[in-house]
Amino acid sequence: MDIKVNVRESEGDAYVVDLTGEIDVYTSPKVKDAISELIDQEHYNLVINLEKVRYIDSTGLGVLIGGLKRVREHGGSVNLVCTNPQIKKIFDITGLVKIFGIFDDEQGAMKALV
Amino acid sequence: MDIKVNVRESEGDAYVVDLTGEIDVYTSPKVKDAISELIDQEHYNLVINLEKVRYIDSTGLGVLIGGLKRVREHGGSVNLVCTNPQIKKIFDITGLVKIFGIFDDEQGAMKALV
Amino acid sequence: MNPALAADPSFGKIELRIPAKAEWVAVARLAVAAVASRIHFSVDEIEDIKLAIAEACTNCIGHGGEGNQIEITSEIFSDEMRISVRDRSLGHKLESVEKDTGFAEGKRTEELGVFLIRALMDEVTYDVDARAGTELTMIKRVS
Amino acid sequence: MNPALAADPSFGKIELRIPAKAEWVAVARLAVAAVASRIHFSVDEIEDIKLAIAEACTNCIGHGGEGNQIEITSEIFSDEMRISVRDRSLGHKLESVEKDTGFAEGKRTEELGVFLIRALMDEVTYDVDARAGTELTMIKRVS
Ligand SMILES: Nc1ncnc2c1ncn2[C@@H]1O[C@H](COP(=O)(O)OP(=O)(O)O)[C@@H](O)[C@H]1O
Ligand SMILES: Nc1ncnc2c1ncn2[C@@H]1O[C@H](COP(=O)(O)OP(=O)(O)O)[C@@H](O)[C@H]1O
Repeated sequence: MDIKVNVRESEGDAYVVDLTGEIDVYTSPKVKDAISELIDQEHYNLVINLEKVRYIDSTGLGVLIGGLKRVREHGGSVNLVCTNPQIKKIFDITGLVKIFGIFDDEQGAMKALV
Repeated sequence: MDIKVNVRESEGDAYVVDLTGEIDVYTSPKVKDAISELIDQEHYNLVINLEKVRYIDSTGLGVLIGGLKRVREHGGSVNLVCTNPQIKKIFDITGLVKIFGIFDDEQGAMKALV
Repeated sequence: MNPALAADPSFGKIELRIPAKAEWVAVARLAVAAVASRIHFSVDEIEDIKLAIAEACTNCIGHGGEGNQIEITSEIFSDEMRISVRDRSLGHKLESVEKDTGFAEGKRTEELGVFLIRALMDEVTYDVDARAGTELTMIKRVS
Repeated sequence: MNPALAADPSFGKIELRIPAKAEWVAVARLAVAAVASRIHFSVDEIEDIKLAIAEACTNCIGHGGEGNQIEITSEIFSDEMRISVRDRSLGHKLESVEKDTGFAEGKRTEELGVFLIRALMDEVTYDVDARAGTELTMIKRVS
């Protein structure tokens, strides 16, 4: 019922945000803050790792979409790592699969950034 | 929120009852039935393995005590395998540690039967 | 499935009342999932129900003023679950999202929530009453 | 701990109503545990609360007649949780068990339940009213 957020630098000025737990109306502000801080620091190539996320709701999706919109304004992108079938299903039925790059592992998501 | 009960014969006419899940007011009748059936079949040396039990309440304890009383009338005994600290604590504070043999593994519980 | 449940079509109601605040939505989600696990839903179906309930509660937050509460009533039948979510706020823009159109870019998060409810549940109806507030009723059937 | 909770001593109530039947006790247990996890209880303390609540609910089952319901009210404060369990049955032999005497052989399961409640919670009071039924109130403090 909580979220852990870990931000780390990766290759080629890209940043990875590791999320662990549940992203809902209560916890998503914490995720939003982490992503906003990266963008404020002019990091526009982000991988958001959802492998350890058990649950995401519309507010969590909204935060991801908001982040994507902001980095795109600077020619950047947000790629997601997602293996949980229930969460993949949410991206499917909302059509957000067409907006985000969604990958099975971090290497794939990193490679597609550059 | 459910219980799985598995009964198997072991050495020297002893029987092992493996329990998996939660033993509460809803699920304990299932445990009681399994133990009663063994006793009705005149098996009086029982090991009840609680290693995979995440939760037990007073009705579960009542079932174990009831089983112990019945086998004792025939010179038998009930030994428990229990490693979960929270469940051990329940046996401690109720004083039931003094009534049951409680062991960290099945070998210990089996040896102490004979 | 528990045969006692199957035998009795009006088996019983579980009611939950939480403050309309973000920190309590997880309680609603877990409680309703616990109710759902009492009939033969798959793990995926229970996840669908959890998300739909959470979206319905999230919609109540920020509307209805200070002290607004969310009342969630779950009712179990032999092959379906009926859940209603009531609060004293009005409307939530529930009409603005259609089930089958897919989710167009530019929609706001709240509409995304309503879209998810419609996509994940089998029947969704709502009732807005100027005095009583909004009641969203959802049905999920065992597949 | 959530600072919003700490700042507000009357933070809010969560109410749950279930039929007084064995299959719904797990819902109460999980819902109350979800509420408890919103302040800084340890995992062990949350297990204590779960068991105490379940015992209180179990005591209501089989009393109070057909259609008896259990109402559970949880209230969170900065460093404690207050939970009351009400039903329309009377008594439950609550007086018969003392906290510190240990558990003598020959007691019945219901007394074992009451013994556990007293052992696991910091304060336990009950109120039996011939018309309204029984209300058991329990307090658990963050250690
Ligand atoms: N399905 C969506 N498609 C595109 N953008 C979306 C969608 N859902 C939310 N957004 C955008 O995500 C961001 C966050 O949404 P929201 O939480 O509604 O914030 P706001 O109310 O500040 O617009 C906003 O930029 C919003 O327009
Ligand atoms: N703490 C205890 N110490 C000894 N025996 C107990 C204890 N709790 C329950 N029992 C016994 O366990 C059995 C099951 O208890 P209970 O569920 O109360 O059944 P009953 O109502 O049929 O006596 C009974 O034999 C009861 O006396």
